Amino acid sequence: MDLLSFYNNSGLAHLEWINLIMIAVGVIFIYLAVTKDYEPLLLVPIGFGVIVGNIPPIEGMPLSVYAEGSVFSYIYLGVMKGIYPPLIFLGIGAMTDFSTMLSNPKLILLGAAAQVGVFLTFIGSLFLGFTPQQAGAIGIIGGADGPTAIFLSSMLAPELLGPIAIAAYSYMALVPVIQPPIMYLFTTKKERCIHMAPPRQVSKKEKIIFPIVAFLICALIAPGSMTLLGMLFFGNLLKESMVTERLANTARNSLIDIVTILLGFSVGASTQAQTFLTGQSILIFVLGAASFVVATTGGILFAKLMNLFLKEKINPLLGAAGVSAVPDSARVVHMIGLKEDPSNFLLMHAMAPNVAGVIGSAIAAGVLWSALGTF
Amino acid sequence: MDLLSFYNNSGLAHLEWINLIMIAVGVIFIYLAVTKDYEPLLLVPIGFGVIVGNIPPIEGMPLSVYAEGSVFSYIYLGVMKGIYPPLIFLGIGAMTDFSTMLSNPKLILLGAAAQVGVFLTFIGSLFLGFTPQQAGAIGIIGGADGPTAIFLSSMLAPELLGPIAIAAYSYMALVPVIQPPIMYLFTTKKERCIHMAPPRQVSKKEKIIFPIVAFLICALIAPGSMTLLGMLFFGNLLKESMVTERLANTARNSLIDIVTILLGFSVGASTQAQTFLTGQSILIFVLGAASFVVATTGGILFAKLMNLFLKEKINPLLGAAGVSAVPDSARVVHMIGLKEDPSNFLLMHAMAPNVAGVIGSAIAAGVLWSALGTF
Amino acid sequence: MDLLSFYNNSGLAHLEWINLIMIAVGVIFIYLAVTKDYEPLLLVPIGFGVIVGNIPPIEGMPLSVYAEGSVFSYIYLGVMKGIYPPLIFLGIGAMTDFSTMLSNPKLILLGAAAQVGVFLTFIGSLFLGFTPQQAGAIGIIGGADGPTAIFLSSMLAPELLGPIAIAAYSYMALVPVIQPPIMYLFTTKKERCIHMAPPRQVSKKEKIIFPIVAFLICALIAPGSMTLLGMLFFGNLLKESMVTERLANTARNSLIDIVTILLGFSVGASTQAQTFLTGQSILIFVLGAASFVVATTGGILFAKLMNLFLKEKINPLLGAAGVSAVPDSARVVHMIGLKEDPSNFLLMHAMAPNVAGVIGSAIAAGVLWSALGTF
Amino acid sequence: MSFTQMGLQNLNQPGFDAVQFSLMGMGLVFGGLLIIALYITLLPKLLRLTSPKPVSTKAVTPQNSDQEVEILLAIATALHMHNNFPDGDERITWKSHGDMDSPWLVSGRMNGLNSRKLANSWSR
Amino acid sequence: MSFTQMGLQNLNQPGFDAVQFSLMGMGLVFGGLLIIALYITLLPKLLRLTSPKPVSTKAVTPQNSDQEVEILLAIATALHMHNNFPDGDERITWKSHGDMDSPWLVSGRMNGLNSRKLANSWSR
Amino acid sequence: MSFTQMGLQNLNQPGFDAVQFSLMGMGLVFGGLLIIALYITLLPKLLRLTSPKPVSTKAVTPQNSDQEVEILLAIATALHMHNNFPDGDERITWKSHGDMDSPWLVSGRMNGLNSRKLANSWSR
Ligand code: NA
Ligand code: NA
Ligand code: NA
Repeated sequence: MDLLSFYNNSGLAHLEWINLIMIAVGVIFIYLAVTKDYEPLLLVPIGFGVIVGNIPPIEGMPLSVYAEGSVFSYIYLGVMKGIYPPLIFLGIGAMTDFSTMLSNPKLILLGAAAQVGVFLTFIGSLFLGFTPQQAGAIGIIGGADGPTAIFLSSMLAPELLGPIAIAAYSYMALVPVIQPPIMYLFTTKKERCIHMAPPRQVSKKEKIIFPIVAFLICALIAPGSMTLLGMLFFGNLLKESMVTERLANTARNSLIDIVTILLGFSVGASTQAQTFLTGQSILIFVLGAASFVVATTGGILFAKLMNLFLKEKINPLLGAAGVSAVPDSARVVHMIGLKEDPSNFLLMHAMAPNVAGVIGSAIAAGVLWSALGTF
Repeated sequence: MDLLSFYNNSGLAHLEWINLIMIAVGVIFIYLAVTKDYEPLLLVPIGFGVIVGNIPPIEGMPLSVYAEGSVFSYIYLGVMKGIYPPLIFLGIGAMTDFSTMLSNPKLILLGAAAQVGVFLTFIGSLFLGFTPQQAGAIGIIGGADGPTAIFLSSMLAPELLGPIAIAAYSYMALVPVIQPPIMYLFTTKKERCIHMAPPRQVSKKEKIIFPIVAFLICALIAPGSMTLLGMLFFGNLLKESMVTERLANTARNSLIDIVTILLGFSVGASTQAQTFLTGQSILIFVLGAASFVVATTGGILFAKLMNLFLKEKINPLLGAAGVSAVPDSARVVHMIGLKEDPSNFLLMHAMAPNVAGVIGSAIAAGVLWSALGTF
Repeated sequence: MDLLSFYNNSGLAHLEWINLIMIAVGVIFIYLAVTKDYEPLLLVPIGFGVIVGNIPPIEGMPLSVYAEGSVFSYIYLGVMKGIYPPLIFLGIGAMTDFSTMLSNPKLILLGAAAQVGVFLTFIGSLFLGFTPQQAGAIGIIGGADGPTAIFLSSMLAPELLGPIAIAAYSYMALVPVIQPPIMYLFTTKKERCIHMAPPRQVSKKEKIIFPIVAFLICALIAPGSMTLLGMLFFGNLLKESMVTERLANTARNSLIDIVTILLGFSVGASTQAQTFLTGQSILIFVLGAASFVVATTGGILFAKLMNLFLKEKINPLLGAAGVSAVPDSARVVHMIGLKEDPSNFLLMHAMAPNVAGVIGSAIAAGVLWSALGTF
Repeated sequence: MSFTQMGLQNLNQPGFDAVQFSLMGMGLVFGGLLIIALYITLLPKLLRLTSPKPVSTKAVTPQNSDQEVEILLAIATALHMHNNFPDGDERITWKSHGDMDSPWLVSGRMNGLNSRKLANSWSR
Repeated sequence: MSFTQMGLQNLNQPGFDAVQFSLMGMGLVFGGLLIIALYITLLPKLLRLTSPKPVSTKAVTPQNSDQEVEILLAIATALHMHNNFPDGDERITWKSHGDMDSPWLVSGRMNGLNSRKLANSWSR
Repeated sequence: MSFTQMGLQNLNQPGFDAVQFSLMGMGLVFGGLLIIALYITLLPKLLRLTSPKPVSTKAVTPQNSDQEVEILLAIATALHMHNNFPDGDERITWKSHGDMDSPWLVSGRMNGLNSRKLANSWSR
């Protein structure tokens, strides 16, 4: 119990330079959130979590998310058991308005096309030597949907949950950086200037029936998507039924906020440098970036393909919104359209492939899970 | 991994017609909630839960509420362990105003009389061959209080929790259909027109002291009611103490909403047709209906009995509000009174037997639990 | 199943006079909260919990917080596992403004000085024959911070959690009674009249960087404080970053309210007279009182010591706010200053040592935990 | 995972052809969303079929007069409560969010209550 | 459960007479609510006994003047803060719901603080 | 614990000197808060060094005109939506608390969106 033992018990004694790197990463996350407004609701909790997770814990004390009986490990349980993502989907459902999608169903297919990123990355990961389960979990990064990625990783490859979650959220935050060059590369100025007709008005009845029928379709095709999509459409029904407004309100405010805080923080805190900074993690980040690029390209090219057959042309920028990353990729589409032609308002139209992309990713996750989880 | 195995993994391959029946039931629940406004806060979550619970899960995958390790099973834990009902009672306590009851204590006895439904159904269930534990859980349906019914079932007869919960909530929703004919049958037009004197004003002090003393009385008589009534009166104290307004506010908003969402959804999702659609379940529904009828009748007749001795007559319609089903049965009483005589306002008076009925059911549940739980 | 067995199953049959004493204590807590406004957010839940916890439970039934499988035991888990205190710190962080502290860093040292109460009580408890772990947990009562006391007790001496928690919260509530005489004893009228210069304005940047750097400093020095301070500073970052306002809002409203309700109630309900009313508990209360007195004195005297070296004198009353007990001890300082000189506004200045005291107690808890937890 | 295992052979393991699986997976995603798109396209037409137009215009007048009566009843209730329950803060439902409790709010609820049509027939 | 077991014999199992039990249970429910009803009837009378009326009228004037002083102090504090803490958003308590932070809110709290009577006597 | 064990010997158990430990503990508490105090004292000076003043005045004008353009764009978007999306309640983000959805709110968000500067360079 002398000065030396105090020092040995302190964090300073065990701090390695790789921890410092991770702490710097956490600070950068927070910096990007604060100054660039990149997905702050995710980057701030994750960033601070990364800082906390890289303070060297004292041996034998329940401090880190991996230490049995620690408070952080109880919070992390919701990540490991896959409980947080469906609750976040409940809240997202309670705040999502599917009207634009309902008024222009063609745009849904763009949300399907962007999922090509998922399966190409799956194949790429297999090629690089990951197990099929790991490859599936890595592929879903291309779904551009944090909760879906966390959910599938926790089921298929919990050992990769940290890097996959961080990669998914990082790229979602970087959507305004990643997508524009691809969008300029694959579209002509004339295409970017295509205006979309204002959508028709959607009736109350359609909105109420939609979540029920859409759930039945998705769940019967891919029961593995039942957990995520069940909650998403349940939340949406709470919103659209009009008679459960107070439940929808709580789901999209307190409930999703509480879960977001706990999920972001504990995912961040799971990135201890000693286990996180590996060649595998770097590979996952590379694959994730590729996945985003492929997904964006897939969406855009599919829009151009559809235009070959359609009389009323689709602005191919909308294809980029098919990757999910709600609502950031829709915003990026809107801004690019606006810069090209200040009277071209794409935001609402982009929301259709955007939410369709969420559904598409969840179906893809369900397919991967049911095929690989029972392998 | 060919098309056939994909099909075999899909929900379509395993969907049976009894699942379709249950899905139709879920849709009807939602339809009644949306178009008739019958208890929408319960019927919408339960209805959507029923739909989700009847998608055939993939063998070996943690999907349903009964599959170990599934997200839905974690949500369902709060039902199985009896945790949600007391939390709902906390919120109800924080939104209940006991003033009318405090200003007219005679009406409390109507809330006691209606509990005769509980015990008669208990005897009926025993007669039909249910075990004493099962009979107790079925009897409490007559308490017309969803959380109480779920709580007692989870403690005494978890194997019947699904049908008991659905029966309790269904009949609570159908109170505006079930009660009026009975009310017309057992009352004369003259009785229905009896006006009640406006109640005296209740002092702040009485309101603060009430939850403490009422809890002590109930818990010392029937300690088994401690869990539910402890929370109910705790919530009420948070409300009435005036110094914990923010806690009361959270208890009756975010907290009760979150628990209502999770409870309703997971109770619904526990009704897989394969285990739910049995002769037992149908019997439970029949017994539950009988229980509601007996309880309503008991309340009304007891009011008429009291009138034999009272100078200031009670409107016997108020007896029907003694079954609980807060606040719907009080509303029904009010509407019947109003139709008979447009100047007869019974709503506030009906709240007294209504909340007394909640306390009465909880005491009954405590008595049944302590006698049968340690049998 | 006759009348006698009913009576034997009732609470009346098993009620002892020591239960009645505890029930009276619970009523007094509520009375103090309602009439004197002493920490009502804590005393009302704890008080009602004490009443509930002293209803004699039925043998063999899962009713009390100590009975396996009871609802109250599940709620109490958050106390036993130390989960609630960090969540409360998250909310406190999201509502604390560190500006005054940032604008007058000298005052931070007062928050350190008051922690002398912690270590003196630790030595006193050891002297009286408590084990080192128990002594550490008792000492932290002097930190005047309920969540910190509960957290450390749950880690070091769960067997004393009840009395320590009750002592900590009681004395926090009694701060307006305990502190003034000490403040008058150790200060002259002239000292009490010292005015403080208005603090400089703190920039947004400083406020955002502060929680990150302060966390790193504290956690590297005493990793044992990582759990509590990680959450405190995380909450503060959510507040100050400006881009996560909705998360901060939920953390400081619904989330902290829900946890406060559950923590207060279940801590109260853990005080069954049969195990609570012991000589040990009384000793803990005496030590706790001493600890508060020492801490207050320590803060005041250290302020006077600093004044020997400072040109711009500190009002030594501010030292009393160093004990934490946020924000009550700051309020007491303000009121004493105001009574002495109606133009002397100390409230904002007192918030600096007040929040520094919270950080100081958490560091002290971390030091005690890491030294004694791995003993 | 190790890089020594890198290679095309990973894509075709015994009993698992990754490329074929991916094509099928992609197909399912497309299929699911396509069916949803078709359903969305058809629904409005279906809804138009099931709800014949004339009904809505016919229903307007009686409902209106019905509503008027109910509004009058609701106002009466509200005034009654305002006069006889000076406390004014009885909660009779937990449907509203927030904590406003005025007689007028109660009136709103009464109205909603009436519109339930009160179990169809006994009431007259 | 099976229907072969249906019958009156179920109501009287060894050591458990269902009818007697039900009567007792019903009695307990009635008993509990009856005691509550009696207590409610008696409480107002009890409260009237313990708090003699004259006190309340007597207490009005001093409390009022007390309150006046406190309101003045609170306003003074509020103004002081408004002038010297341009940030204006210091939170000094967590009692309020919602996120309004104006000097006037602080003033309200100060007022509440004073009304705690500040530990009875030292402060005179 | 029992009182028979009371005594000074408890303070100096083998391998654990309570007084020395307490002094060190107290030192750590002081040390930690002292470092924080020092850091707080130094930070403003550091911040002043890293952000040279002239920049801020220079930056004002372009940003303003930038902002004007963005506000105009935002208003245009808002009007567009108001005219073409009669539903008016599309949610395009979940950043706001509360449930107000007017075209003007959307306009506010558009504005915020523009201020992200949209990935630096492709956009011109
Ligand atoms: Na996607
Ligand atoms: Na009842
Ligand atoms: Na302290």
